[in-house]
Amino acid sequence: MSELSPPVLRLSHISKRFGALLANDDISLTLQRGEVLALLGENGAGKSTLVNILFGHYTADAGSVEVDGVALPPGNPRAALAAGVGMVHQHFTLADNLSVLDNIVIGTAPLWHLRQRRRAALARIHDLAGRFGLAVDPHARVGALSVGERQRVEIIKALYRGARVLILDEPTAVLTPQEVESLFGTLRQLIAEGLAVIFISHKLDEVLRVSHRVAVLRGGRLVATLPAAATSKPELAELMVGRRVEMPARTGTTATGQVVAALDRASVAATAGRGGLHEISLDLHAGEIVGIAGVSGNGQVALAEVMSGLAAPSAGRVTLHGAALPAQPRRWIGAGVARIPEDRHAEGAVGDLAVWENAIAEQLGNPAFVRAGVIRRAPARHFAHDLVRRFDVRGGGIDTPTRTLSGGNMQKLILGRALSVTGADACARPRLVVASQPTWGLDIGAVAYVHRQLLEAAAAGAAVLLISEDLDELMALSDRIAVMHAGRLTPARATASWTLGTLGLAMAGAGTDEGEVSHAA
Amino acid sequence: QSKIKVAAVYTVPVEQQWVSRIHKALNEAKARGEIDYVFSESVSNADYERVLRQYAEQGSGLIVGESFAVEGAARKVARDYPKTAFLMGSSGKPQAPNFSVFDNYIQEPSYLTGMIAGGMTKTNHIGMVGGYAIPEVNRLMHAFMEGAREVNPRVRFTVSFIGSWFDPPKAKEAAFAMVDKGADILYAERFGVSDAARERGKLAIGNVINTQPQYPATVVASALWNMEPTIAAALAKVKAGQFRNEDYGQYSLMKYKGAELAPLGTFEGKVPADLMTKVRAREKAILDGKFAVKVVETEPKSTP
Amino acid sequence: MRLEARTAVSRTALVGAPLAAIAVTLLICAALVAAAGAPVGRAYLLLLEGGFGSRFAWSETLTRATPLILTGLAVAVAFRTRLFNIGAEGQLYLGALAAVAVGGQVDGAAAPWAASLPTGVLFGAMVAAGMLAGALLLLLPAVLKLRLGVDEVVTTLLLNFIVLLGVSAMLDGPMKDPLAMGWPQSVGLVPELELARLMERSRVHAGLLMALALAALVWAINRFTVFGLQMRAAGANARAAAFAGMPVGRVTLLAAALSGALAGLAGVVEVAGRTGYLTLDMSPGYGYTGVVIAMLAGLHPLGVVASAVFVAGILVGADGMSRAVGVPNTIADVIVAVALLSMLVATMLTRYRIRFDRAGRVA
Amino acid sequence: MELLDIVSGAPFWIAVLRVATPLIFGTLGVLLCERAGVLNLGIEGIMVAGAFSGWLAVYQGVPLWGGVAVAAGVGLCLGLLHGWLTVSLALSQHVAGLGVTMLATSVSYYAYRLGFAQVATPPTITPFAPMTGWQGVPVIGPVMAAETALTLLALLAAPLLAWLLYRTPLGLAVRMVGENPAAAEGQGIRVNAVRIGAIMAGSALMAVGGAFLTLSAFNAFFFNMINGRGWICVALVVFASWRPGRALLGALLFAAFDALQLRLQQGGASLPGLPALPYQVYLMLPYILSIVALILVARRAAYPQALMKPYRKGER
Ligand SMILES: Nc1ncnc2c1ncn2[C@@H]1O[C@H](COP(=O)(O)OP(=O)(O)OP(=O)(O)O)[C@@H](O)[C@H]1O
Ligand SMILES: Nc1ncnc2c1ncn2[C@@H]1O[C@H](COP(=O)(O)OP(=O)(O)OP(=O)(O)O)[C@@H](O)[C@H]1O
Ligand SMILES: [Mg+2]
Ligand SMILES: [Mg+2]
Repeated sequence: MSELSPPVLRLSHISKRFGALLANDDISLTLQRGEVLALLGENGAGKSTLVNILFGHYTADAGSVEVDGVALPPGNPRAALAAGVGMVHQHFTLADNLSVLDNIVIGTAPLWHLRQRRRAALARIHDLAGRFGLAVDPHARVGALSVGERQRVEIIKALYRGARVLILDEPTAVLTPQEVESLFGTLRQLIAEGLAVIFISHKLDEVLRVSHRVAVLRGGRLVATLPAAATSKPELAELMVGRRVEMPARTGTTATGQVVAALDRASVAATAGRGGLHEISLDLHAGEIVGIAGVSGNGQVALAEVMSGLAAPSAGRVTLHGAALPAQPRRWIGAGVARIPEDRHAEGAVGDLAVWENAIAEQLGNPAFVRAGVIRRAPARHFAHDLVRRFDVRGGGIDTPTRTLSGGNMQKLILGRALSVTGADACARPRLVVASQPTWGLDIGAVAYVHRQLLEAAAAGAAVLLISEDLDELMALSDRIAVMHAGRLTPARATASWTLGTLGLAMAGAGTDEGEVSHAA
Repeated sequence: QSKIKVAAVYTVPVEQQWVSRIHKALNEAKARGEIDYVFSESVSNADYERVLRQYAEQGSGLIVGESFAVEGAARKVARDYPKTAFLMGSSGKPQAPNFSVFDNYIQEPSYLTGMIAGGMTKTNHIGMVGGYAIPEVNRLMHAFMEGAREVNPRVRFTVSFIGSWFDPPKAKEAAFAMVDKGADILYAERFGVSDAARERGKLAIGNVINTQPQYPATVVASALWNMEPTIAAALAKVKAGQFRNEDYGQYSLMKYKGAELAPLGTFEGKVPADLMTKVRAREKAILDGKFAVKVVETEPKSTP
Repeated sequence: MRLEARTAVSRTALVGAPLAAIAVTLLICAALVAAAGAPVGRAYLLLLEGGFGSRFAWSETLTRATPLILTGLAVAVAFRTRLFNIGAEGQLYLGALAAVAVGGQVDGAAAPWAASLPTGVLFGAMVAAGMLAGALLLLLPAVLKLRLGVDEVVTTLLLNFIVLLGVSAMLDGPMKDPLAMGWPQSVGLVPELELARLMERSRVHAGLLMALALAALVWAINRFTVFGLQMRAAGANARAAAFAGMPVGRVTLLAAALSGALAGLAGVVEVAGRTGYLTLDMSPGYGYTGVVIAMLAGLHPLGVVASAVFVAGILVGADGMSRAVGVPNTIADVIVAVALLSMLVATMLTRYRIRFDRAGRVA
Repeated sequence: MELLDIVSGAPFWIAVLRVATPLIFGTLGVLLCERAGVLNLGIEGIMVAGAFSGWLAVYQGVPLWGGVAVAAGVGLCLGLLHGWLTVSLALSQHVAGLGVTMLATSVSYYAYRLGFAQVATPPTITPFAPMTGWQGVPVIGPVMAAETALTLLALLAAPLLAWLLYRTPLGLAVRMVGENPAAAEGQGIRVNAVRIGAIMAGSALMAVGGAFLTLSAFNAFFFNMINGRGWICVALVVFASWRPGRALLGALLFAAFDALQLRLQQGGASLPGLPALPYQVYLMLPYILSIVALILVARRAAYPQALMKPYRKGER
């Protein structure tokens, strides 16, 4: 990579305003052939906005984008594609009901052509898959693919058009460690062939591993551009957040209390799109955090559903303080179970409701907020104000539609709501916290915040079930860890007895055979 | 002398057979310079009362309309404007002091067309397509069937209703289905039926209006409704200041030329002479008051 | 061309948009009026006068608005919960039929079982029956949607036809008024059950008060109650609502019942307030117009009242105008349709601005 | 048994095809719109406008196929209006559709009244003639010989649309914008252009369906003559799970029920096993069976994922 060669991509003085908010403020960047540029920043710093402008999804208010010295017309993805820019969006943009092939070839032939050259397309996809290690069945329906496979389809989509600049917006946020590895393998392959890559991620380790240069955004401004080799995690974190970030960690072993919740050979049938559970047994004690590791799709969703009161086990027992509860979320909430769902947009909050309405959504039976079916607005709004303050939910006030909150702030709202339910049966604090992937897509500051809340909940005597694919997170927070594979669960063992290696092996299926599970308790 | 201000309020468009007859009679009176004529068509049930009131307020001397589904409202308005003459198509009774009624009492020529149909059918099968089974339709159908039976006791009838006043394609389908079942003469209560008959080379009998000009080789005979006598009678009363609550129904009878068997026209000579003799005899008997066509208003059914 | 959300909506825009929409409507329809050779200025003056210009005009407009408020509310409630009820027309007719079944005369007097009841009780029973009938009719598509995923747009639409044919069969059969000379209409209501007139020599009846009260009630439900919150939540994101412990199925069914009941009540009110008996042509599409009204109102219950009066005024005024200047009376429907579309566009432009990108290409 | 007699005769199938023709056009039109992600409740009005404009053109001396073209052109314009409202301006698709229906219907009636103020009987034209040339063809000959060219066109339109949707880049683009407009945009498809184009083409099909009623099934224009046929098409598309082949099948099935209904009704008391039901019950039959059919297919129905979701560029 020569400093003198002209850049493939040049962003000059990009500014973009959303109403009152300046999402991008005079940002200028360049990208060289064969270079990986990491884009860092807190949630809402303006990363996605910038790359969306670059690709033509958004139209910048000012500034220009040049590819190979030629300016792109603004707001025109077709032009960007034609100039060799490929983009993998933060949220996948694939049509679930169409085949992989259809998703890839769409837009590559003029619309008025009467035939699709499917055979040639298949050959090309096959070739790309082989060259870059992106195995995927072109005839599969996208809706039936795993997250990792979809990611591969997205990358093939870009490569199929001969992209020379590839933008990856948080590609690793929902990938398993194995999938991340294979993605990085592909990336290395790509830059070897001369592609230039913009890579957005909140995971600083990854950033330092794959990128050549790092650009940090804060509040829409470019605050620094540094060579990856000359920086460190703490430095980057501080640049992003503007202050030092302390990652909280477990403070030694907590004395565990009585059993709060217990699964006894609980099974759940698999349904389309989610794996089942097979005779799972697990005890959760007051004051401890139990981590569940596993590659997604191995039954974590079913486990979270059972522990959130959304589904009943088809066999076996699930008890809370020794008693079984019906699968009604209301009853579980009332019994002091704080639930943090995996998908905050789909399950965690109703985007169209105001923040204060979402804040009390789990307590519509609570006489403090509701009398005779009528909402007592004053106490309810007071509660929401308090929640927003205590959990540092930023972005508008309590009357703004929840959908406009960034992911991190929405997560804080959900966390705050779950942890502040004062149950009907007079439990002032949650007794059980069920957290599924609580830090997906969050920036480092928000992650630290969520971790601190979970630790505090445990310290206050709650049992915490932490379902996560982030092994670092599990190792940092959990007292005990169990691994899920194919709907079965290993016994939960003290965190110290696991290593990243043994965890990985267990996640791949070793050690969860019938014999060991059956006497787990 | 000053013209009488006449307003008409119709619930359907003026092409609709029934209303077209009233519209025609009033237009003729207007052409003769007897009246000032204004009208509203397709007036919905919800608007009917208001439109009546507005015409009454504007000083109409005579208001003509069809109050079948808006009986209550129309009578209320009439009570509120006792100086205005109301002449309403209605199945009900006149109402003092100023609400008169009329109806399409053309069962007599219907009977006669029935005779012609009964005599002309070769398959002894007649098809009848109606919009809705309402009295105005039913009594004509019954008279027609009676007439056909008189000359041809073996004749069979297939009756169906299409549940719409304005769906000629559907009426046509119903008629086609009847032809497929063997009917060779169709009683055309709706637009579309004669069309089906023409396409299949069958015959049709017209009703209320004369559609023979459109279907010269198809429409054998029609039972015509002439509103002119009714309108003339009412106008005369209004002019004389003697309009009261009366039943003008009789003016739709053949005796008053309110109804007639349309001229055979293109079918002159094609209807067997002996049959026409019988028909003419019956016609005379009716005019002489020696024969009364029975009025039956129940829903007609296909013969088993 | 693309849309960009506005951050602040100015008050002038909020007031100006509907006015601009009305202006555009009048401009477009002026062409049609002129095409008929009528004087445009006078036509519009007459329209205004006929809809809002006199006591009589107001009484007619309000009479016409009464059922529209109720069907508009019915649609607003259902649409809020993302239950696309296009079947208010059918619910209205079934409600009317039920009202007649309960409050209809038998041999010129109240039915034997009802004769001994106090009028108030019988009235209550009649209203309840109508609302229940409407509610049950919408519950069918709602249950089909919840349990089997059957699209409710289509089922409610089809049910309109079925109900109308069913009513037709009833009016031809068991519920036919034997005194109606064979004409398919129901028996009349017991006279005591008819709604009181609000103004002398006019048709405005107490049904208007019922409609207004219900608009206020629905507004209060939406704004103050748990049920209102749950309806919005279930409509916006059923999964998240269920996760938070809301009984989504029950809420949807209750909303459906409320919506159907409101439309059913529209039928009751028309029979008891305006016609006195049921015929097949009683409603000039109140149910479908209800959709228009609810959307003009942005699904807001109080807005429903305003837009119902507005639409009713146009219908009434334009109808009279068409007669006075001699243009075809379908001009009323044209004006309402154009007004609806321009109002939709105008209100959208208060929330969004249209930007033409520098590329200039209209995508 | 009588039912068997009815169904086995050529006349029955002739009727079925004739009744089905406007429904086939309409259903394919709705299908195309919905495949692109837009509900088009404007259909009822667009069919009225097609019926009126096609008829008017022929009445003014334009040849029959010219009338069809005029109807299609009017459909294109109304489709453009609906597309502009629902796609460019992203307005509620239900309401825009009902608005288009109101507008197209009322303007058609208005224009008809202006042109034909004082008519006693509706003015007529000479409609399409049956394709008697088919007479000699075995099996389908006797049926097709009684139909007009528009029916043939309708029958051909279904496989043509299927081919377009599943075999051409344009069809893929239409399906893609109906499934995930953001994805289509990301692949360089101009989402709004494709959507509006699909709505226009679909609306043209609807209008031709309406024109069939005035140019082939009958020879004059009437108020209210579409009589709810458009709404039936909206139902048929769901029944068809958005597949052209099944749409054709659905329209034929509905038409078969309708044709059968007329014949059963006419059977009167003579039909063994069936009591003498009010005629309204027979008229209800096709609608009831439609709902039953919808219930049966509901589980399998694969909605275009973006149906009824407006796409605003640059907004999440
Ligand atoms: N479509 C939009 N409409 C309005 N405001 C927007 C829109 N997209 C982004 N913003 C604003 O721009 C800011 C930057 O958003 P952007 O999506 O670029 O953040 P990001 O850096 O990608 O965050 P994350 O790490 O969460 O993905 C946000 O805080 C938000 O206020
Ligand atoms: N419709 C909208 N109006 C206003 N702001 C929006 C809108 N949609 C998104 N935003 C803003 O865009 C920013 C980024 O949104 P985005 O959904 O990318 O958040 P995120 O943190 O990346 O969440 P996640 O990755 O968990 O989905 C947020 O700050 C949010 O305020
Ligand atoms: Mg982002
Ligand atoms: Mg994010």
